[in-house]
Amino acid sequence: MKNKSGTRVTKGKVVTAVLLKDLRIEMRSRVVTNQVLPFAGLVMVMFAFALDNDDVLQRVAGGLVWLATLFSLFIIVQRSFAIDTADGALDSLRVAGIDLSAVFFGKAIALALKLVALEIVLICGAVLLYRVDLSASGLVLLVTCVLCATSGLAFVGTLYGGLTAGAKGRETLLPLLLLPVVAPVLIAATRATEAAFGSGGAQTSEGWAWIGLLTVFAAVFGVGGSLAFGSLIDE
Amino acid sequence: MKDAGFIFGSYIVTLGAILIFAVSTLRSAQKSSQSVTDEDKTWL
Amino acid sequence: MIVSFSDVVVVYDNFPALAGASFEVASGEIVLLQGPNGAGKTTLLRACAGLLPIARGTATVLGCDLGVERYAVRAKVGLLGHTNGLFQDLTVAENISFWSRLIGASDQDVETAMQIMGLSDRLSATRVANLSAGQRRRCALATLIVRRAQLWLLDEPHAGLDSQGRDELDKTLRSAREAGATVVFASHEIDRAQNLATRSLNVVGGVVTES
Amino acid sequence: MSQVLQHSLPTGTRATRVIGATAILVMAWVVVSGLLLTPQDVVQGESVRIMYVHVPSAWIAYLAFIFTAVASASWLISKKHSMGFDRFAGASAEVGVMFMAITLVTGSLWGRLTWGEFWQWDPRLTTTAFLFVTYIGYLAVRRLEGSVEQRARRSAVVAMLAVLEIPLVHFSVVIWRSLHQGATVLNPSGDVKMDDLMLFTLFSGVVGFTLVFIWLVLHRQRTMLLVDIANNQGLDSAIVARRAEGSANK
Repeated sequence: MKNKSGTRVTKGKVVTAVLLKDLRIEMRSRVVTNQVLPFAGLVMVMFAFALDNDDVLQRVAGGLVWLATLFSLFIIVQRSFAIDTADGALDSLRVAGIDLSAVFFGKAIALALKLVALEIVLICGAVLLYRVDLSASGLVLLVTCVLCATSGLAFVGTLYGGLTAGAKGRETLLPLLLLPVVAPVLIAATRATEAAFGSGGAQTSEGWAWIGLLTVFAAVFGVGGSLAFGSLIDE
Repeated sequence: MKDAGFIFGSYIVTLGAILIFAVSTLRSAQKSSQSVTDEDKTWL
Repeated sequence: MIVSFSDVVVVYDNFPALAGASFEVASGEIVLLQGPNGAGKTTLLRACAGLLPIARGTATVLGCDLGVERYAVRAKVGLLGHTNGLFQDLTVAENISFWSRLIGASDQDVETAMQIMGLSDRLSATRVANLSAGQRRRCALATLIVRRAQLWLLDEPHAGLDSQGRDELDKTLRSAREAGATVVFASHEIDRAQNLATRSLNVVGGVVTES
Repeated sequence: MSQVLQHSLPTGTRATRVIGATAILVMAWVVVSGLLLTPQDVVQGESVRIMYVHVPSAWIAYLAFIFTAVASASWLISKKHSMGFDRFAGASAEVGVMFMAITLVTGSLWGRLTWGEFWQWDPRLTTTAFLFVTYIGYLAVRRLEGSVEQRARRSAVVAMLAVLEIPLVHFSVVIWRSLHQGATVLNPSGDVKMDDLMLFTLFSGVVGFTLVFIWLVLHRQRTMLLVDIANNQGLDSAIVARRAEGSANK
């Protein structure tokens, strides 16, 4: 896009501006660190109460980490768009004719960074609370899994978060739309994490098969999201 | 017939759902068609 | 003509907020829209910004036919509605420079915009959440200056400003006009608004009439 | 007679009446043959009778969702953005969700008789359940507020995203089951030795359900058009009323 002074605004600059804006607001308001993190931590503790068995907990630790992540995803996505709709800034973005696919990537990367921070805490929690062992090769697998799964979650989260932003009944509509979509991520990330944890005698090598699926998912919704985001949030 | 409840049940569920859907569609068509002229009903 | 509406109907949730509005705005005008609440002023401004689909009639804004290319017009207009479009947790300077980055304006532009709107150094480092209503409005107007919109669409720009702020706003709008912008604004404060405007239009019942 | 029918069935035409009557006849035959005439299966016993309604409704549900995807893609691709595509996509999805619900209910009744359990984590079943929830979400998106154009664009995009999602869900469920436990799950339609009458009944079921589907979608999309037009007519009088607001104030 060209403005009056003739300087070109590259897509990367818009992505960076949106990304920095979202992160700066999080640094100031600390909603993720002060509210979502404690919530997710509590969920982990509650699982321990409900299952009440060290062997079972060790076996299902991977699934619990990703379930807690999904529950937190809904809250973080809603928060991420609440900051844009609160004072009509999303309207202004639409009016200004900004490249909305760049806005999509900016918001998705910000969301991914928040999720990664959350997942690191949750995985540490699993290691401590559920007494999971983590080998060096498992750690490599785990890091790859977190990166791939998180980018997929961030893309679909941003996409459907934008669709429901400002809509009536968004609190219930967002999970209804998101849950079936993220099912593959839950399955794949859980299996990969279990392989990394060695739960139930799983081998690390078994986990790598799932990384492929996570990568495909992230790629599909990264491309699909950048194409669809604009027409979903527009009036 | 063995397990008649399950078998008849599945037929009743199937036909009942179709019937309810059909009736509710025709009902809402009747309701909104009163104000629509025949020219607008392109299928006639 | 910058804006040219002919018998435009805009429907929102099955309600014809604009019911056949026709009017024109020439380049360099400051046009006041007056009329009771719910008459369609806000809808008119949002339709001009290409935010609402035109159900009937034809509308052209800055050479773009809104029926065909209502997205193209958006980069050229600035709309300031009832909301300010600001981020509460960012400071004034951060809000304004966010917009300047989106459209590629320089830091100098940000400085100038803040100076014009009287957002001093102390205010510029204050978070929007801690500002008064009038200060927020000035901050929002500064983002429009940075974006260098060719057509300014303002909904109740005077609302919530103190008298000094209003004078400054009027001054800003006049200098924006001298710089080549065209302004369409809605206001309830008829005396001040008519003083500022070069022409005024009545909006009543979703229809526009000359006054 | 024809006039009376026209009044009570405003979306009906001769074609839909023929389709409707044929559908009723075929369905009656399926019920009689499925429940009474056909023999029981060697392996499945009496429960095979559920197949005569279960398999056709599953087939129709999948067909309906394919139609929704194609119609949504056509709406997006076509320059004119004809609302006919949008209404067809919506009508087809509504009918599809209903048949998918029937599929899940009759399937679990059959499963209880054959496997002794209402539900198995079989890839095909799991994907079907996810498909069901996905299209309920699609219908919820169709009900979001906004203009007709906005509804069409949003729902077409969501339908396209569902097309991306379904293979991913299916694929992940398939390897989820195959990596962890062997194929312990019975093949849902497996080990059925069907005689001629059984095959013919199943075939009639598919034909009958397809006719029902066509009839329902035709009526449903015409009804949607009627509702849109009725709203639009409301618009004319609403415009007059809106303009009158102005003169009343003067």
